[in-house]
Formats: sequence, structure tokens, C-alpha cells
Amino acid sequence: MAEKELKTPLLDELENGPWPSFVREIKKSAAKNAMARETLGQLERSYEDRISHWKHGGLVGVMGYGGGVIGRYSDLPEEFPEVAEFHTYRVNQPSGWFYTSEALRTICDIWEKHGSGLTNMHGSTGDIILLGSKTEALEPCFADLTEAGWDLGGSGSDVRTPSCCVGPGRCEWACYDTLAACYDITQTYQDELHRPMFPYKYKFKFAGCPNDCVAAIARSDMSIIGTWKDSIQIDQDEVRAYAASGVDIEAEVVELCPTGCISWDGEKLVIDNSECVKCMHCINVLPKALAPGKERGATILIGAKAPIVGGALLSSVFVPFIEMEPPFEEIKELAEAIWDVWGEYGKNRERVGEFIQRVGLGNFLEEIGLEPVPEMIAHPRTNPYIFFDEELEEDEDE
Amino acid sequence: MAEKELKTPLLDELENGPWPSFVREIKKSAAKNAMARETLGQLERSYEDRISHWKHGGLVGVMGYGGGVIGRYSDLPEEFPEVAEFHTYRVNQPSGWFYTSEALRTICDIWEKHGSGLTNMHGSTGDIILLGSKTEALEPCFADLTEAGWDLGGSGSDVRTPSCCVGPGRCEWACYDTLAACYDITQTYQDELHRPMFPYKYKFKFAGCPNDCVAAIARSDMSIIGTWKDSIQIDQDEVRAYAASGVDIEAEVVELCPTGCISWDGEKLVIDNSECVKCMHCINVLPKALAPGKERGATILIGAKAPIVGGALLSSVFVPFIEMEPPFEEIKELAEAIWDVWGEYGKNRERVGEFIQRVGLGNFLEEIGLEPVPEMIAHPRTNPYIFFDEELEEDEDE
Amino acid sequence: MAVAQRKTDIGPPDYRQFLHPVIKKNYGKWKYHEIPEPGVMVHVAESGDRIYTVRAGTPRLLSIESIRLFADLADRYSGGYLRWTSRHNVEFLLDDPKNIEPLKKELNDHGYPIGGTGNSISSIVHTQGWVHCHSSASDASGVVKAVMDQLYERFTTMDLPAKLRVAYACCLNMCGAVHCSDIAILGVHTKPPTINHEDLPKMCEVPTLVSSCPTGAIRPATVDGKQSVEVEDEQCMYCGNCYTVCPAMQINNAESDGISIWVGGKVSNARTEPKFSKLAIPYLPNNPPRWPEVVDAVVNLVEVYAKHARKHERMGEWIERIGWPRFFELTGIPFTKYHIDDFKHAGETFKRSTHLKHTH
Amino acid sequence: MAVAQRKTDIGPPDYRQFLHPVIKKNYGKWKYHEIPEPGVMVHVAESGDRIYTVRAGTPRLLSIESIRLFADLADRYSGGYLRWTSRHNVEFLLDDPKNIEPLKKELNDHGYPIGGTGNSISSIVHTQGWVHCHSSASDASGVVKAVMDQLYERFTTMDLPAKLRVAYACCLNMCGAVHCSDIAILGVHTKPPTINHEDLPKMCEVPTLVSSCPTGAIRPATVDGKQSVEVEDEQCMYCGNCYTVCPAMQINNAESDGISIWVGGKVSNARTEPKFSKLAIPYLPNNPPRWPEVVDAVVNLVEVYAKHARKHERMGEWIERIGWPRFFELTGIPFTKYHIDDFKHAGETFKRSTHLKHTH
Ligand code: SRM
Ligand code: SRM
Ligand code: SRM
Ligand code: SRM
Ligand code: SF4
Ligand code: SF4
Ligand code: SF4
Ligand code: SF4
Ligand code: SF4
Ligand code: SF4
Ligand code: SF4
Ligand code: SF4
Repeated sequence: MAEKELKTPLLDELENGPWPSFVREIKKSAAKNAMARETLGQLERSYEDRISHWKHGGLVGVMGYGGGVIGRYSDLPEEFPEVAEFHTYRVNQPSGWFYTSEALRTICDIWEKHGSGLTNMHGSTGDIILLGSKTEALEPCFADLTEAGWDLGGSGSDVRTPSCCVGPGRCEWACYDTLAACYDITQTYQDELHRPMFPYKYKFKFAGCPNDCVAAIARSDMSIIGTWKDSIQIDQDEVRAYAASGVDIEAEVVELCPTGCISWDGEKLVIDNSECVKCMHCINVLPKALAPGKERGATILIGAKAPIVGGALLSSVFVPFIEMEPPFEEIKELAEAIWDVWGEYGKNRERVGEFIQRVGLGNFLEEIGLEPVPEMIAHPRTNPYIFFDEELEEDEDE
Repeated sequence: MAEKELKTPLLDELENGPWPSFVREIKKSAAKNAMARETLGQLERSYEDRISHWKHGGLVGVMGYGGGVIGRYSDLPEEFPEVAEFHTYRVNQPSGWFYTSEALRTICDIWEKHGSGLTNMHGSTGDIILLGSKTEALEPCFADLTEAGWDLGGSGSDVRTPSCCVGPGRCEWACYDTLAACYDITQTYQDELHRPMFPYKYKFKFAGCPNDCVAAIARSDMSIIGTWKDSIQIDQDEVRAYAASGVDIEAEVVELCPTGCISWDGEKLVIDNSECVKCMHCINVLPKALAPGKERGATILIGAKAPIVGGALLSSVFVPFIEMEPPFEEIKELAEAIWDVWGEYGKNRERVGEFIQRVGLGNFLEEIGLEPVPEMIAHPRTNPYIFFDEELEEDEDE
Repeated sequence: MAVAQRKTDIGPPDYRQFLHPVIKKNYGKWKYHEIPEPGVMVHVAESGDRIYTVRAGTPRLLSIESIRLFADLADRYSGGYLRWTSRHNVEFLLDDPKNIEPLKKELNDHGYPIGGTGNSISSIVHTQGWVHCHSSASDASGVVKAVMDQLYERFTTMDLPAKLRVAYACCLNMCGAVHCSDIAILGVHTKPPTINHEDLPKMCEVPTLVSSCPTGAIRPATVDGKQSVEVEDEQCMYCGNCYTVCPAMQINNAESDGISIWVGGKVSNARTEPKFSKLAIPYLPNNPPRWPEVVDAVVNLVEVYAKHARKHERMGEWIERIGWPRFFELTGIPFTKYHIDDFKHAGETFKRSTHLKHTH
Repeated sequence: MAVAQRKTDIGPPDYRQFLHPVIKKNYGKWKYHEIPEPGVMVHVAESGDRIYTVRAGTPRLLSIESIRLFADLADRYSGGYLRWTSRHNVEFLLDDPKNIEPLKKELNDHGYPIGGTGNSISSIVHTQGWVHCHSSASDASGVVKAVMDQLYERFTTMDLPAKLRVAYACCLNMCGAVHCSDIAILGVHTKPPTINHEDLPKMCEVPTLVSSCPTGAIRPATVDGKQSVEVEDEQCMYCGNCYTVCPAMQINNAESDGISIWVGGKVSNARTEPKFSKLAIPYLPNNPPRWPEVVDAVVNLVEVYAKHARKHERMGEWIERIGWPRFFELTGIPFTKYHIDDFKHAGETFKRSTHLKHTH
């Protein structure tokens, strides 16, 4: 089959049009690599049949690791023997997806040697995805990767590859060092990352400010989102310059502040910082004039996940404000406390956000040893179904 | 015991203070009536013991009716034999709680003859509550009531006594005739009101406008709330008069409009009625200047209830706009269609709001024969768990 | 057992016979209203006719003696026409404004205060309590009387930011609109039911009883050879639903019953959508005859609200503007794990954004 | 089986070795940024230093040939320094603004468009589809390519009211942030799984399988004498969770798999709190290679939004302002019963007020 000329009329359609074409990418590799060629062939079949031709992965991986490789098999192995086994590696990306050309070439060379030559830059979790490896290639490829300084990321019921926004690397709004925090946490939890031992996956994401450029609040069991406590820094000259240049400060800034805490008299922008909820909007619109305050740190939120199976969750506030200095001890203490409780009482395939809903946030906090604070909730309960402790402490509510 | 002098030191405390005292009320009747006196005695015991001394009611009522009487027995019958049986009648109030002195005296006379002389004017559902009757008095009291033109209201799993706001009787904002609608529905459903045959209770409440002075949206399975479709009527002279008299139109009206659809230049109030959500606020603040539009009717909402047992519900939109003319056929058709479906599939003690949540509003609408409209929802579903019909009609979504 | 002559299903009397002639004439043709003073309203019809309303507070629990008094007052001042409101205030409907003052004076002399209009605290909607109900965790009328004695001036004046609706219910059945009130006072049981295994088999059906429990805390069990049930204490949140369906599940408990306080609900659609009340204070002790802890808590809430809210801002609207953290700060109410929802849709109440005011 | 020399648990390389010298020097000391043109940014440090970014779109699925190309371009124009963004665009980090134009030209010549900054549509975050995943209801890269071909100009310009984030996922597992995107395209199965009773007993544990179903649609059953399961079709909503835990529960179906469209989600805390995406179109057919129905639907949504939203208003913020009824009206999308939630917290999505715009 690999010999026959490969006809892909349906996929060829997708070489047209202005947007860069993944088909062209596959063909680039296919020119030299049989696995890539058969990927194309099988994909064309999927386009004809309107169905995936991949089967479930079995347990494949590298020795000593429980995660980092996603097993995959073709359901047309006779026709496409080269991709009969077609596993992916999740290679842990560097913080912030920063590279040098040299680093990239190293990865390309290794992947040319051991795999299909196809990648995802990057997977949704953040990894470098090396797409399509045979089982026999796994160990040698892994050896070459680690030799060159690269390691695998997570998969299965483990810590998943943490990721972070560009942060202090290039952003003026980073309220803490996202790159350092992401790297430190990744290194600290190598064991938890490589050896699944949780009820289900556990994702960390680090965003430098409430803009959340890494979608932490939507996709991570532990979302660490930068913020500040004190007053927004204002350069009044620059505000006036924006106004002069045509920005309608009233309509674009004042009226869109969610708490209505900004006023502008044409000369001076005044912010009632005690009402500000640190949403970033005014700063976003006037980057030269405004900046987050100086007393910076992060809000820790927990429990985000996709809908399977109880419904999607956004993370919810766990620690309203925390200082973020290396070695990030509080984050680690919190994460480990969570793993202890969830590890003991969590059900199989129950994300921590679901677990908390099941056992009750109040009870969970007691187990973790955190005080409940009203910042954790949108509003207090509306239903009267309170589980009172054995002994009611009356004066608790005086 | 009824002979002994009655000491009520705890309750006597509640004769002090400026607010009218229910203890004084009980004493007024107790002066002439032994049941009232023992009510006071048993209540004093509850104040001492910090617990109710009433027991569950059994099945008591008047012949042919299944509702309208709440049975009640003392758990201290030896001590308080006069209130050993202490049932209440729910007497159906007239629409809007309008009375003449004569009508009231008739009720008082009947109640002097047959009961404790104590009442609630009125019960939370709206009835005149005659508080405390012996079992043997039920039939004669009922005979006298009906003879005088009064009938019982609902209790148990039936239509409950409908109630309504004062509406066109005294309110300039009534968008339909709440008094007439309430009366008509009550008369039409005498059978459903008196003979429980539903899975659970079913309450109607009629409010003339979105101010909802009868709390329909919070407390009725079918909430009929007046509204309008066209433009708010404005008398600009009166707006200016309010402004002149010191009302801050900008702060009190414009800025508090939930959709921001009002503007005021000091001379003229302009409302973008296509954005207005008919919340009433501007009209409430400027009653002389503004009034609901002329194309009036009601929004029908369904399913409100208290928290037992699945959690409280507010009613939700069922028909966004309906004209409200006698004989209120649409309301009746809807109510009956609901009773059919809920009556057939509802579980025991399952309110219609809970039932709809269980079977799905979409399915419920299909059963009732109503088209789904986006006004029924706050927003479309966020979870992807769609139960598709057998055959997907593709063009449905073109 | 002939039903013969006996009348049934006649329904309530036709309200039209009870309408004041001015109302009949101007029915549905009202133009506007004014509230010249607390408790007094004038509604002006398109015809120019006016109807004056004098509103008085009552304890709701009325002796027929008092109703007769109202009837007499109506005869003397309002042509015999009167009504009650949806919050059990009595309203006299007058066509002659000269009758307002004498009527007010008589009502006041008899102890019925004039007020409850506009931005006031109107009467507390409430329930039966120990006067009539079997499941009440506290009395209703007594708590209401104690609270209103302290809020009296809020009834007779109108200088709150907006209407403030207080409601009381004596158990979780919440007979009223406690679940949507600016301030709700709610009797709560805080211990699982005590089971009378003697009576249970006689009085109740076990399957119905088992299925009545929203948390599945009740299980069938054989006790002393009889078919009965047992309650998994850990799972019980004391709703009393089992007691409603089975008298042998005694939920009342003199030691542990008490009162909780809820805030920020509303019913009207004015400005913001209707809202549920939210938990402010999970538990206060049951302290008859004057429930001082409850009275203090309510007065504190009213005063903090009165001081901080903006004009036209209902309790819940004010709290949403300032945020719950500040609400707890300003009122001095401690935040506890009980405030965090852990019932069915608990997760919906968690704060799922970084919109926080970090100020302390 | 000695692990000996083999390195493990070394973690990713230290990012610091990959930072451009200007970044290293000004790390954490950035003052402000500007976007002089689509796809080009300049970040100015407190020191006055500047770093220029040129951002190019990619298909995410990259051949090592293309990565080597990027490496070459980086060597020639950005000192060898580059990064990827969280939406798989590639960014070259330049200290010399003179290199911007030639770099742009070369990228364009190789077919990689410059843009994705500011109020544009950046690259579509997506998943594996038929390229690698077993549970995909549709391809990922193909749909994305077809859609982006039509939205190309929205990538290279910045004249939308705000950022517009599009995401794609090929099944309900939603690998990405589809559940919080301005526009989400989601592959859906619409029929219950087909059970391979032959393989099931060999491959899967029945209890795990039964408990994997969120609606309890799966029950143990004996088929042809073998221990297997059956699915109550009425209760299945095709989530595919059973297929994830058991390959014998084939969920893919060439006839009935298709695509749904969701709108109005967001992640940032800017102005409004993060929001979930909501259902816009329940089902469109799977039509490779160009999915015209899906492309049209997305383009329509973008155009209606672009025309009606106010400046800085994200899709969801716009819809909340105008209300869902008007959204359906403006987009011409029919409202069906599928839009009404009927899953767990369904009731929370009902309209529980009379805040309605009655205009037609
Ligand atoms: C490769 C990747 C998609 C991609 O093309 O980028 C991916 C691919 C798969 N995901 Fe995912 N997920 C990927 C990121 C995500 C994300 C996004 C994220 O991590 O930020 C999510 C949503 C966030 C979350 O975790 O909730 C995500 C939510 C899921 C879920 C649903 C989990 C849930 O709790 O709802 C599953 C189902 C499962 O775990 O069984 C899943 C399962 C899978 C499996 C393993 C399929 C399965 O059922 O076994 C997919 C393997 C596909 C393949 O053949 O390669 N994947 N998955 C992403 C990982 C790449 C990387 O390491 O960088
Ligand atoms: C008398 C009254 C309270 C009052 O003092 O005003 C009342 C009294 C009782 N209600 Fe109620 N309810 C009364 C209005 C309400 C209301 C308000 C309303 O109708 O507007 C509600 C909330 C709205 C609603 O229907 O949800 C209400 C929600 C309940 C519930 C909870 C129902 C639920 O679905 O959540 C129960 C429990 C039950 O039905 O078993 C209940 C049950 C009861 C019972 C029958 C107690 C029981 O468990 O059997 C009470 C009898 C007390 C007694 O001894 O007189 N009562 N009950 C009200 C009826 C007077 C009247 O006819 O005018
Ligand atoms: C008499 C009564 C209707 C009845 O049929 O009995 C009534 C009568 C009026 N209401 Fe009401 N409302 C009455 C109960 C209610 C209720 C129901 C309740 O309290 O349980 C509500 C909903 C409360 C809530 O949202 O929780 C209610 C919410 C309103 C509102 C909206 C207030 C707001 O801003 O949220 C207005 C408008 C206003 O006052 O500005 C209003 C306005 C009015 C007006 C001004 C209407 C008019 O033009 O005549 C009437 C005099 C109001 C006053 O007292 O200041 N009425 N009003 C009820 C008097 C109760 C009492 O004795 O205190
Ligand atoms: C490079 C990147 C971070 C990274 O580490 O890779 C990034 C970088 C910047 N983001 Fe972002 N954002 C990046 C993904 C995101 C995401 C995540 C996503 O799209 O999945 C979000 C959340 C999106 C959402 O809410 O759904 C995001 C929400 C924002 C916002 C808030 C926008 C809003 O009004 O809601 C801003 C502020 C603004 O642009 O006004 C922002 C602003 C910025 C600034 C201006 C920050 C700065 O001062 O440098 C950067 C250039 C923005 C631009 O492209 O116009 N960035 N930004 C990501 C580029 C993605 C891409 O290639 O297109
Ligand atoms: S999340 Fe904030 S700090 Fe990080 S890149 Fe985005 S805007 Fe900058
Ligand atoms: S950050 Fe947001 S809340 Fe704070 S002042 Fe700016 S716009 Fe307002
Ligand atoms: S609900 Fe409306 S119409 Fe009825 S009394 Fe209240 S304000 Fe008037
Ligand atoms: S009724 Fe409400 S929404 Fe309509 S214009 Fe008046 S304040 Fe605005
Ligand atoms: S609230 Fe509870 S205790 Fe009070 S009257 Fe209603 S059912 Fe009885
Ligand atoms: S009180 Fe409520 S939760 Fe407790 S056992 Fe009875 S029904 Fe169940
Ligand atoms: S979304 Fe579903 S089909 Fe697509 S990669 Fe993720 S698990 Fe596979
Ligand atoms: S597809 Fe989902 S709902 Fe259907 S049987 Fe499988 S797990 Fe259950």
C-alpha cells in the first residue's frame, strides 16, 4: 500500500484557501516519512467514511512512567501498516513556550529519527505533542529526549503538564512571575506528573493577571491568577494623551467599569480603589496610563473542568490573595493538602471540583484547614438545608 | 382548668410595646370564649416549654369537600379540653380582600357562634382563617357560612385559594383586571379547589403589573403578572414638574434603569422602548408622569414554590404575553393542559415546577402543545447533554 | 346521608358588591397616586375623583371584637368600605379627606398604628407558630411582635432607602415569601427527628416515609420486631419533611430549635430581577417571650442597610453592589461554613471569577 | 530490568536559557505595549528598551520541516528567539524593528499569515479529530481550516468590537476551552453507542462501565449467555463517557455524528465575570472536506456580532445586553426545545422574572 500512489482528493481540497493548511504540513513530512504518508491516507479514508479510524489506546508508555504517552492504534492496520501503532508523546514544554532555534532543531532531529515528523505546537494542555510513534520507538525516543534535556508531561490520573502565560517575560501586567512559578511547580512535582496516583487528572495553570491569557479559570483544577491589593497606578498625563488622541474615556472606560468606581472630568481620572474588583478593563484600554497596583500576588481558584461528566465548572475562589514568591510554599502546601483529602475520599474519575461539590466546600475547607471567607462565594446559600454540627456554638453568630 | 384563674406571665410581656399585640387580641376573645382562653393557656405552655403543643391533624373536613379545613389537636387535651380539637377553616376571601362592614359582621357573628372568635386576616395564601373549631362544629358552621354566601378555600393537593393584588380597584398600574380574573378562575375551578385530585397543591396568583404586590412570582404555581407591549406613556410636563420639585431624574431614574434605555436632557425624557424590559422602576418613581403602555396584558409564569423538598423556585416564563380578557380562556386552557400532563405523570407531592425540571421544559412544552420561545429562558443550555429526537431535522437549524 | 339543601361550591362572594362607589365608578381608570404622609394615600382617577386610603398595621391574628371595631370605624368614616392588603394591613377607603384625621386618631387610640406605605417597613408577613401549627420551630406571632416593637418607627415613617419587606416563617415549609424577602426570619430545627417506634407502624406507611426524605437519610428498619425506620443522622438536615408525612417522626426539640436570619430577597421586578433571600445568620436561640437575640440581629440589619444603601436600593441590590464580603464586614456577622451552600446546586453559588475587592 | 543510566524526572528545560537578552534584562520590568499594526506588538520596558513581536498563524499541526523553517527565520531576524502563544500562534521576538517587514514578508510567502492581535479573531484552539483521536465526532483540523479560510481577514485585521475567541473540540470531552469561548464548534454524537457484545466481556469491567454513565442509562445484561450490558436508549445523551472507559461501546456513527455551535463564553475577568458558552445551533451535518453548513453558521455569527456589538463588548456581553430573544432574531437561528436545558441544574437557566422586551 505504501507503494501505491496516494490519492487524497478530499484532503487536497483543504490545501486551497488562504489559511495555512494542515494537509500541506502532513504532506511536507509525507514526502520523506512513511508514517506521515499513511496518516494522510487514513485521514482521507476518514473524510470519505466520516468516521475516525483510530482505536482506543492500550497501556503503552516508557518504563517507570505511567503517563506522557497516549496509545493509539489504527482500525485499518492492513491498509495502513505504518500507522498500525500511532502513539503520541506529550513532551513537557518550557515555561511560556519560549524556545531558541537550536532547541527546536534538537527536537525536530529527534523526531525525524523516531517518529512521523508530525507535531502539535502545542497540545491544548500546553505540551509539545509528537504525533505518531510506534511502540518499539518509545524507549529510544525517550532516551534521546531526556539526553537532550527534555522530559515527558502528564497524562492519565496525574498532575498534568502545568502551563502559564508569557507573564513577566513580555507583559507589563504580570502580577507575579508566572514562568518561575510554573517551572518550580513542574519540577517539584515530577513524581506526581509521571506516575498517576490520583483519582483523576489535576491541572495547574498560571496566569499573570485577571485577563487570564492561559484560560486557567476554565481549564485547571488549580488556577493561579495574578492580582493586586492596593490602588491602580495612574499616569494622568497619559490619560489626557489618550483622551486627546480620540479615546472616549467616558464611554470606553468609565461606563464599562463593572463597579462604576471610575470618574473622569476631562482632566483627571479618579478610581475608588476600594470598590474596584481588579477586572483589568480600564488598564487594558489605557495601557500606557494605568497599571496594576504595587502590592501584587495572586488569587488561587480551584476546580475547573470540562463537562464530562457532571457538567463543566469554572474554578472558584479558594484563597483570595496570596503572595507569590519562590519557593511558592503556600501553593505547594495547598496542593498537597488537597491531594491528601481528594486522594483519600475522591472517587475514580472524579475531578477535584466535582469532589468539592459532592462533599461540600465547607467540609472540604475544614479538612484542608482553611478558614471559610465570604470571598469564596458568589452569595451565601439560599436553601435552608444546613447540616449543623453536633454542638451549635451560639456565640459564633453574635 | 377552664375554671382556674389563667396566669400567662410570659405572654403578658407581649402586651407591652407599641406594636399591636396578638396577645391582647386573644384576650379580647378569651373574655367571652373558653376556646380562646385555653388557646392562651396552651400558648403560655409553649412559651414555657419552647415547643409547639399541637399535634398533626387527622382527616377532618366538611362533607363532600376534601380541603378547606386543617385538622389540629392539642397534645395536652386533659389540661386544655376546650382546644383538644382546634381545627381551622380556610374561608375563601373576596378578590382583593375588599369588604363592607356588613360582610365582616356576618362572618364575625357566625364565628362567634361556632368557634373561638379568633381569626387570621388573612392567611398567607389569602384566605380568611377562622382559627379553632371543634369537629362537631364543622358542619353547622359551614352551613351558616354558605348560607351567608361564603365558601371554603383550598387545602391539600388541590387548587389553592387564588389571590390577587388590588389591581384596577385602586391602582393606576393594573395592566389587566386582576380582581375579575381571580374571581373568574376561582369560580370556574370550584371542583378542583374543593376536591384534591392533583399530585400536590396548585396555586394561582394575579398581580396587575411587574411590581407584583401579591408576590405571585415567589409563591404561585401559576403567576399571572400584568405587563404591556408598546411604549411607556410619558407626560413631559409632569416629568419636568418632578425635576423642578427636586427629583434627581438622572440619578433616580436614568441610572437605575436596568437596560440603560432612558435619557434625560433636563427637558425631555426619552425612552427606547424596544430595549425596555418593563421593570416598572421609572414609572414607580414618577407615577404622575409615566404610565404603562396601552397594549396591555400579562406574562404567564409557572412553577414557584417554597423550598420543600427540592429547593425553592421562582416561577419561570411560560407565555411571554397574553391578552387578559374575560372569560380568560387561554389561562384556563393552559391550566387544564398542565393539570392533564402533571396529573398523569407527576409524582405524589411533586409541585409542577419540580415536575417540569424533572421531565425537562422542552418535553413538557411538547406535551402541552406550546412552542418553545427564547423568552422562556435566561440563557440557552451550557451543557452539551442534548437528548436528540430519533430523526434529526437538519433544516430545523438552517 | 343526603346532601340535599346544603349549598356547596358557591365560591367566594362577588367582590363587586364590596367596592366603594368611587372605586366602582373609576374602576380601572386611575391616573396616579400620592402618599401625602405615612399610611395615607390618595389615588386620583382620570375623572378627577379621589379615593383616600388610610392604612393601619394589625397583628394579623384578630379577635372578632377587633374586626367589629374596624367595621364600626368603616361605617363612621369610609361609608362602610374597607379592605386588607397582601401584608395583612387593614385599609379604609374614604371619599372625604376630612375623615382622615379622626379615623387615624381612633385607630391609634385603639393601638393600631398608621403607616406601612412607601419606603417603610410594612407588617411582617408570617405564619401560625405555636398558636396553631404542629411543626413550628418557634412561635410566629411572638417573634413578630417583639421585632415590630423595635421597628415601630420604621412602620410609621418612610425614610428608608426603599421598601423593606420582612417575613417570618416558623419552619422550612416557609408558608409565605420568606424565601424572597429583604429580611427573613426563619424557625429552624437543628436535630434529626426522634422516632416513636411504637406509633410509627400504626400511623405511617414506611415507603412513603422513606421517599419523603430529600437526602435519603431514612431507611426501613425493624425495631423491637416491628416494621419501622431509622435515620442516618449524618445525612439529616432537619427539614421536617418526614414529620409532615408521619407524625411519629417528632422533629420539634425544645433544646435545639432556633431561628435563622436571611437577607436580600425580593419579589418585584423593579430594576433588578426577583431574588432569593440568602443566609445571614445560621442560628440564634429560641428565647421567648421576647427573642432578644433575634430582635437585635434584625434591628442591626435594618440600621446598617438604612445607613449605607442608596436611594431606591432594596436590601439585596445594596448587598450586590457592595459585595457579600463587605456585607459581613459592615454588619459584623461572622462568616461560617454554614453560609456556604452544600445542597444540590451548591456549586452555582461559588465565586467563579477573580472579581474581588482586596482591601484589608 | 535495570533503569541505570537512563534519565528520568528531569522536567522541562529551564525557560531562562530561551529568553531573548532584551527580555532577560527587562524581565518583569515592562511599562506598556502598543500594537502598531495587526500581528505586530512592541513592548516598552521601564529602561526604555523595546522588544518587538511578530505573530503568525499556524495550523498547529506542524511538520518538523516547518518548525525548522521557523528556526531559520528566527536565526535570521530575531537572534534565534521565538515562542508560541497559548493559541498556537508562533511569535518572533525582535530587538530590531528593521527586521519586522522582511520577516513578515517571508512568513507570508510561506503561507503563515500575520495577525491575531487586538480585536481580531486569533487562531482557533482545537483538538485532534480524525488525525489522532478515537472518539472524535468529526475532524478537528479540517473544520478549523475551512472556517479560518473564511475568517482570514478577521485574523489579519483588528476591527472587531473586541477579541473574538473561537474554539473547536471534536467530542464532549472538550479538550480545550470550548465551554468558555465566544464561538465554540463542537463535534457531537447523536445516537447511543453500539455495543459489541463479543468484545465487551473481554475488554471491560461491567461495574465500572455501568457507573461511567452520567444518566444511568447502562444496565448489566446477559447477552447470548455472556455478561454484557444494555443501554436504555431514551436515557442516553451520547456523551461517549462509556466509550472512553470501554472500547466495546462504539459511539462513533458516520450517519448521525455532526457538529453543534455554541456562543457567548469568555475566560477573562475583564468587565464581566468569565462565562460559559451557550448553545446556538444544536446540530449541523458532518460534511467534509469543507463543512459548508458549519462555515456559514460561524461566519453569520461573526458578521451579526461585528455589526451590532458595541466597542469592547465580547460576544457574550453583547448578547446579554440585547437579550437572547433578540440574538435568535438577529442571527436568524431557530429556537428549539434543544436550547432549553434539561440536564442537572436545568431550572437555573429558566427565565425567572418578567424582564422581557415585548416588541413584535
Ligand atoms: C491532546 C489533547 C487535545 C489536543 O489536541 O490538544 C487531548 C486529547 C485527549 N483528551 Fe483531553 N486533551 C487535551 C487537553 C484537554 C483539555 C485542555 C487543557 O488541558 O487545558 C481539556 C479540558 C480541561 C479539563 O481538563 O477539564 C481536556 C479534557 C478532556 C476530558 C474531559 C475531562 C473532564 O474532566 O471533563 C477527557 C476525558 C477523559 O479524561 O477521559 C479527555 C481525554 C482525552 C483523550 C485522552 C481521549 C480519551 O478519551 O482517552 C484524548 C487523546 C487524544 C489523542 O488521541 O491524542 N480530555 N483535554 C490535549 C492534551 C495535549 C497536551 O498535553 O498539551
Ligand atoms: C395557614 C398557612 C400559614 C399562615 O399562617 O398563613 C399555612 C399553614 C400550613 N402550611 Fe403552608 N400555609 C400557608 C401558606 C403557604 C404559602 C404561601 C402562599 O400560599 O402564598 C406557602 C409558600 C408557597 C408555596 O406554596 O410553595 C406554603 C408552603 C407550605 C409548604 C411547602 C410547600 C412546598 O412545595 O415547598 C408546606 C408543606 C406541605 O405541603 O406539606 C405547607 C404546609 C402547611 C401546613 C398544612 C402544615 C403541614 O405540614 O401540614 C400548615 C398548617 C398550619 C396550621 O396549623 O394552620 N405549607 N404555605 C397559610 C395558608 C393560609 C391561607 O390559606 O391563606
Ligand atoms: C396594597 C398593596 C397591594 C394589595 O393588593 O394589597 C400594594 C399597593 C401598592 N404598591 Fe405594592 N402593594 C402591596 C404589596 C407589595 C408587595 C408584596 C409584599 O410585600 O409581600 C410587593 C413586592 C415586594 C418585594 O419586591 O419584595 C410590592 C412592591 C411594590 C413596588 C416595588 C418596590 C421595589 O422597588 O422593589 C412598588 C413601587 C414603589 O413603591 O415604588 C409598589 C407600589 C405600590 C402602590 C404605590 C401602587 C399604586 O399605585 O397604588 C401601592 C401603594 C404602595 C405603598 O404601600 O406604598 N409595590 N408591593 C400591598 C400592600 C402591602 C402592605 O400592606 O404593605
Ligand atoms: C500571547 C498571549 C499570552 C501567551 O502567553 O501566549 C496573550 C498576550 C496578550 N494578551 Fe491575552 N494573550 C493570549 C491569550 C489570551 C487568552 C486565552 C485564549 O484566548 O485562549 C485570553 C482570554 C480570552 C477570553 O476571555 O476568552 C486573553 C485575554 C486578554 C485580554 C482580555 C480581553 C477581553 O476584553 O476580554 C486582554 C486585554 C486586551 O486585549 O484588551 C489581553 C491582552 C493581552 C496583551 C495585550 C498583554 C500585554 O500587555 O502584553 C498581550 C497581547 C494581546 C494581543 O494579542 O492583542 N488578553 N488573552 C496569548 C495570545 C493568544 C493568541 O495567540 O492569540
Ligand atoms: S494573563 Fe495578564 S500577565 Fe499574563 S500575558 Fe495575559 S495580560 Fe499579561
Ligand atoms: S480594574 Fe475594572 S473594576 Fe477596577 S477600576 Fe478598572 S474597570 Fe473598574
Ligand atoms: S401589582 Fe401593580 S397593579 Fe397590582 S397593586 Fe401592585 S403596583 Fe398596582
Ligand atoms: S420600565 Fe424599567 S426598563 Fe423600562 S424604561 Fe423604565 S426603568 Fe427602564
Ligand atoms: S411555616 Fe411551618 S410551622 Fe409555620 S405554619 Fe407553615 S408549616 Fe406550620
Ligand atoms: S428531617 Fe428531613 S432530612 Fe431529616 S430525616 Fe426527616 S426528611 Fe430526612
Ligand atoms: S475533544 Fe474528544 S475527540 Fe477531540 S481530542 Fe479530545 S477526547 Fe479526542
Ligand atoms: S453515551 Fe453517555 S449517556 Fe449514552 S450510554 Fe454512554 S455514558 Fe451513558
